[in-house]
Amino acid sequence: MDLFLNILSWVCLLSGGFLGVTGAVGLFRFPDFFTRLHAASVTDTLSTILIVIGLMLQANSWMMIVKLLLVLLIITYTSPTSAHSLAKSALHSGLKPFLKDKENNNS
Amino acid sequence: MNMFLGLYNYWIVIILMMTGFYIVIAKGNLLKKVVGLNIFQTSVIIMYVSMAKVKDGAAPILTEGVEIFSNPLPHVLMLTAIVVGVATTALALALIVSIYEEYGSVEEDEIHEQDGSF
Amino acid sequence: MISNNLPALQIVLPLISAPLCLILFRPKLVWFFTMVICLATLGISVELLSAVVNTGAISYEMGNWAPPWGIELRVDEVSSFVLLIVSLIGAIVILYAGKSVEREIAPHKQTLFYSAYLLCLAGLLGIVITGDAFNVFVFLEISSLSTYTLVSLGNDRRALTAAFQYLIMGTLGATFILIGIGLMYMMTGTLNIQDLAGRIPDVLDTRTIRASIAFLTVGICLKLALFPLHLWLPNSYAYAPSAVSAFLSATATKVAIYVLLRFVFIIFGVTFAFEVMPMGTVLMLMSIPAILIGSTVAIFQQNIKRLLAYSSVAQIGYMILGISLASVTGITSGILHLFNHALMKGGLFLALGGIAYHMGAARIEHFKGLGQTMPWTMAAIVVGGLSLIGVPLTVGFISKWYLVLATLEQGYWPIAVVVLVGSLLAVIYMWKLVEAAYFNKVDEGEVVVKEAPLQLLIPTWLLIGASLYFGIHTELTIDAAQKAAEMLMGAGR
Amino acid sequence: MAEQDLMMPIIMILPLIAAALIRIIGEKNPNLREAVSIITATIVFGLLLPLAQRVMQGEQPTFQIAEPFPGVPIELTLEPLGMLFALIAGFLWIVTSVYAIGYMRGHHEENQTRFFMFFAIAISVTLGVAFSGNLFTLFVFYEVLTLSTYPLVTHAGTDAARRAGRVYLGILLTTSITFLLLALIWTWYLAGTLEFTPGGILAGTASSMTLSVILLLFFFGVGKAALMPFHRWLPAAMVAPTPVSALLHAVAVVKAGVFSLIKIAVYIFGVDTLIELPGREILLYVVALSILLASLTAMTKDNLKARLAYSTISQLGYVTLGAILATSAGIIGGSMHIVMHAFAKITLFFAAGAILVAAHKSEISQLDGLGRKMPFTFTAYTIGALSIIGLPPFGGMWSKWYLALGTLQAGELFLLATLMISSLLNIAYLLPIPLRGFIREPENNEPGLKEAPMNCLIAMTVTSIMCLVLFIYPDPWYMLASMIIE
Amino acid sequence: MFTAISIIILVVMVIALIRAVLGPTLYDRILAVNVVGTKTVLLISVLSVTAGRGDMVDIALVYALINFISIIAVLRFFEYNKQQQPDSEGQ
Amino acid sequence: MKQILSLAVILAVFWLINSGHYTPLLLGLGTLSILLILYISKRMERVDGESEPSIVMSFYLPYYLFWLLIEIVKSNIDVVMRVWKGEEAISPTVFKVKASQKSDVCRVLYANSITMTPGTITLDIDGDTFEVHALSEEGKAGVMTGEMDRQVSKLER
Ligand code: NA
Ligand code: NA
Repeated sequence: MDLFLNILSWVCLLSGGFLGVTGAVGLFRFPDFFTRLHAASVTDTLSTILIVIGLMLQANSWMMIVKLLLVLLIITYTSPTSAHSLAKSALHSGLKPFLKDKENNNS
Repeated sequence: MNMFLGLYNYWIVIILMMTGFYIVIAKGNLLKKVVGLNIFQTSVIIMYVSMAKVKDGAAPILTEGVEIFSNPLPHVLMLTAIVVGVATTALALALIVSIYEEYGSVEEDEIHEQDGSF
Repeated sequence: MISNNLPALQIVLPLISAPLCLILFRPKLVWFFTMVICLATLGISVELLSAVVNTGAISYEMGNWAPPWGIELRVDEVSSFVLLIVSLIGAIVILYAGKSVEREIAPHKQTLFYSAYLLCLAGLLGIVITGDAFNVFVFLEISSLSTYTLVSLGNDRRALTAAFQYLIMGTLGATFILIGIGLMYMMTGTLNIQDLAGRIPDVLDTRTIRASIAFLTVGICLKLALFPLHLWLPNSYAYAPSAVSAFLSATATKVAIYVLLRFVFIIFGVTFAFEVMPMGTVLMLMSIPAILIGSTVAIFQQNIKRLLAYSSVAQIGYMILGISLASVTGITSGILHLFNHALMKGGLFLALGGIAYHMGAARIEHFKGLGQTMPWTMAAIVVGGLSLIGVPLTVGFISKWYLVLATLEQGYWPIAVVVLVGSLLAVIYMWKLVEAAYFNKVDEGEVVVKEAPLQLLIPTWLLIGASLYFGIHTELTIDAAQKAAEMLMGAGR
Repeated sequence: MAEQDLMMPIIMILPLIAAALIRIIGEKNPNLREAVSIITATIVFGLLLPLAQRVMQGEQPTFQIAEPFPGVPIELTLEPLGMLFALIAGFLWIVTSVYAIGYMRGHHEENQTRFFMFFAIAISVTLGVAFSGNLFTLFVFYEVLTLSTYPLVTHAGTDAARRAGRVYLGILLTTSITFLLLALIWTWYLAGTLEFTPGGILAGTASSMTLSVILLLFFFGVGKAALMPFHRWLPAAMVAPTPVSALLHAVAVVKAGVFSLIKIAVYIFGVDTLIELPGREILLYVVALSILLASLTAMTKDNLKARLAYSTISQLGYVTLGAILATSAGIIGGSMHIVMHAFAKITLFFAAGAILVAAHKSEISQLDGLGRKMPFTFTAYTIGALSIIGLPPFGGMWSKWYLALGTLQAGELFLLATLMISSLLNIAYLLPIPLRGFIREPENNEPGLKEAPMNCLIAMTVTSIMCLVLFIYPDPWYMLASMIIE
Repeated sequence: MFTAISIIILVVMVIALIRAVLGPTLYDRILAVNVVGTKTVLLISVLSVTAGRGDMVDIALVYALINFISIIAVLRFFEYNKQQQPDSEGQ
Repeated sequence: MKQILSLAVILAVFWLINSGHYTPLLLGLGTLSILLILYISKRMERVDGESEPSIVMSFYLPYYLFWLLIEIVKSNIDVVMRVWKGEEAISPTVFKVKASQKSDVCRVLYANSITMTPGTITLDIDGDTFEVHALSEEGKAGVMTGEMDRQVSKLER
């Protein structure tokens, strides 16, 4: 039974890790701040969820599982707010998003 | 090669120490000096903690089921050193605020122009 | 109950009363409270000194934790002597500060001054009395932080920048000391100074210990402002309130020298520090320029507090020169000058405080005609100056005598000449003041200045009087310094 | 420890009490102030006489004040040379006080109270130098003497006085701190004691080279002996009022200098050690040069006080010469010259002061025919000059005689020649003044020129008579001088 | 296996740090720092699980809170700064 | 008064979970800290008027959260694909969308849900219209379908 759990946690962790790396790479490959924000939110959401679940599977006491859950709760609860305020603040400071559609595509 | 691998903590200590030292000396901005000072103090904290490491010893906080701990003394000392560091930084920032009120700047050379006090 | 845990009381009393100051709101009340505490502290250190003289070194374990875990307070020949100096100066300066602080520090900051003053006193006493190396660092930071605050209370805005500079260099110094202590702990596993002294010899020739002594020396030399690490001192003493300059000049650097003696002689031992490691040459190479450059720069200063600050740099050079000779006479001269310089320099700064009390600052132009308008203050400055020069019948002469004797014992007669030339330079910058005061008439436009108030004069003359008294009746000081030197030289291997 | 003889401390404290009294009553009642000075001076001299009696019988009373260093007490011990110096200081204090009253009032000097106060303090310190029982005590009083005479030298408070004070203090403190103190501590290190002991304490303690270095340090360290090149302070101090110059030149400062040199030569090195030291040769040449050069410079000086100053520098050379010759006659000659020169030179200074007060003339070229108007002053001057030149019937002759004998004993013929030449030079620079005064016709007959105030005349007469007495009855001084080298 | 995931997280942090250093606009930097913050929380959690110490997770908890608050504080500061002088770096 | 109690309960639960040691001293300290927080939050009310803790009370919530999780997984995969495909795979656009929720809480939940799913971010809220930045046209289309809007509105019944 715990072999199965081990493999499952291993899978979660690695996939979480992969998603993290993707997000990081996205930070570089995307042209402007707003697009990078999307890439970053990948690392914030699914990657964190997977990694924490992976860790919970490895935990050796109920207390640890509860605490890991709390950590996950805080991150998923705060990440949208911080992303929103980041974007809003950038917008207000006059940062124009890089738009791909035909008409007003700036240089 | 184990000179580097085996003692990589202490290499980090030295790098941090010299960075902090450089910032304190080279940077004219008073705030950056305080940052440099903090980096300098952090390097010492890392030195003490790495000195305390016992082979596969856990963090020196008593928990059931854990037998081998790292040496708690340096950790305790570093608590004090951190407190001292915080106090020094707080005082330094308070001074910087007063200096800014008096001189209108936190740049050493601008202050120096006013009455050659640096 | 009280008598057997006096060592703990020595630090705890000022430490606790520092926050208590903030409760009593009226400055006069706070001053009185602080004075009572300082006098009590002085009482304790006198009691400790007599105890040490009768029964030898006292060891006191804080909270009954035996070393090396618990912190041991150790009062021996050297520390009891320095304890007395610090608390004596502390008591005299606080008597003085009541009036002087009224003019020099804004009312709302005065309570802060007294609180920081008590903290500084507690810190300094702590450094001297503690037997635990890391504890030295902690008390060092307590005293240093309160010192930066005290310096920043000066009414000239440059006090702020001076305090900031002092903070940066002081913290660097303290951190160097922390690194040194860490390296020692790494090799010996103990922080208690007596234990360290026991265990260091078998790890002496390791690179870590050499690094440790190097870090410690540089850190401590920064704290005691030995040339060329003295850059923070002139501005700090010049722009700090007069009471602060007096207190610092007479105690802070002295305690740092005590720490140097404690670490180098008791922990590392003379043979290692002075024969294996070039401690003697290093300290001498730093102290000789300290004497010459310190005094020469002092001559050209317009702000007299800065003049005295540079003179302090030179006088510290004398003390370290004595110690660098690593002989009983040499260390005796160092420790003697520790006490003597505290008296004369403290007195001189207090006298300048009297001038600043009336004129707001102590620059050379304020000295015009002082001979007539403030005769007693000016007389104090002349006597203090003579003691600085080292004229016979003053304390300065006594320490200079032993220093020259120590250099001759080692056969370095050129260094003896350097010491004497240093005194000549002192003649020049002191006579600059005498001529300004006694030969110029007060030009009519000047505000009518009268003698400094009694509350300023009495402490000044207490110190200046002492610098004459101990120039003649020297049994107490020479005996204490001699015993301390023998203990230090003997302790080392 | 010989029982504490209280006489000496009393003698030293009396002038201090007088100084305090002068300070208190000075402003209100000048006459009373003057009275206090003279009475105290007489009492002090009175107390010195019985002491001299006891010293002549070989007694050496002692008194310990304090012990700043273990083994180095501040202690007063009266030996013959000290007695000799104390007697001169005591006697001349009376005479100078009398003179000063006349001079200060005649010359309308201000803050006279301060003058008499510091004068009394200086005398007390001079007596301290005379009584000092060991080299350390001597050094202590020597330094305090420099500091206590500084206010006298800069009495006028003018810019010139300030600059003179700077030169005075600069040279005296530099030499005493750098050379004298170094030699003193070095001696203490080598000999382990600083007590004045007949036969010296340095015998065999170090190589003759080191001892020579110490000897040079001592002789150049005692700046007050005005040995060239450290003589500049003496002419610079001329800016002070004449009684101060008198005090400096005849009574206290310079005498303390040469007195110390003899003590160091006799009681620290000891005659036998001193004679072999190569350093002594160097010093002999330096002294000879100093004597001749000073006399030559004196001739070029038109200002009377300046000329007398340079004359003092060369006369001091005589005493130093006596000390270094390290022969019995030399030391006797040197010691006696202290006495002879004291009385002769003080007379000359009194005369110079009188001329300044009465005729407001300070340059020698202005003195034509003044002798007729001021016969007493010029006669006194002549007596003093003849005594310095060393012609009978004046005391100066004895000291020069023994000094010459001393050079013979030492076999240094070139020194004998130096003494001869310098005597001729003395004539060349001292006698033109009386000649101008009596023989030359005054160019313009200034009206109202009259003799100096009565007090000055009294003082001058006393000191000039003493020059005569010294010739007829030199025995007590000779006895004291010869007791030094038993 | 735990070391594998730690190294991955470290790699992500390093990349994000590079972004922080290069990031042309100020907001790129804040974003990158936010990413580093979140990854630190994960790293601490991983380390505490490997050490088998439940109590260390609290540190991760605290760090997550601090990271969130400091991001908001920095943004507020720059917004406040906007009214003073337009931040040239913003464009 | 109700809010204070609910806040106190939440804090107590949170504290007990985390503590793990239940000695009287620690429990005492725990209550003390909770009281302190209550006092501060009481004071803060006067500051920003935020009175009651906003909790969505609805039985549908768990289902919604699960649905949201699925959405997150799907959009994550979508953005991951676009990252590896590179720049030409993205077509960033900004558009406005209407929110049909009445209560502020649900409206915030809807906005946050948009932000949480990678590919779309709520830039600004003006009354009931949200300004949204999407990484791609497909992202925009996804939001335009109003599926998420309907799901959140279910919570309001
Ligand atoms: Na989305
Ligand atoms: Na998103």
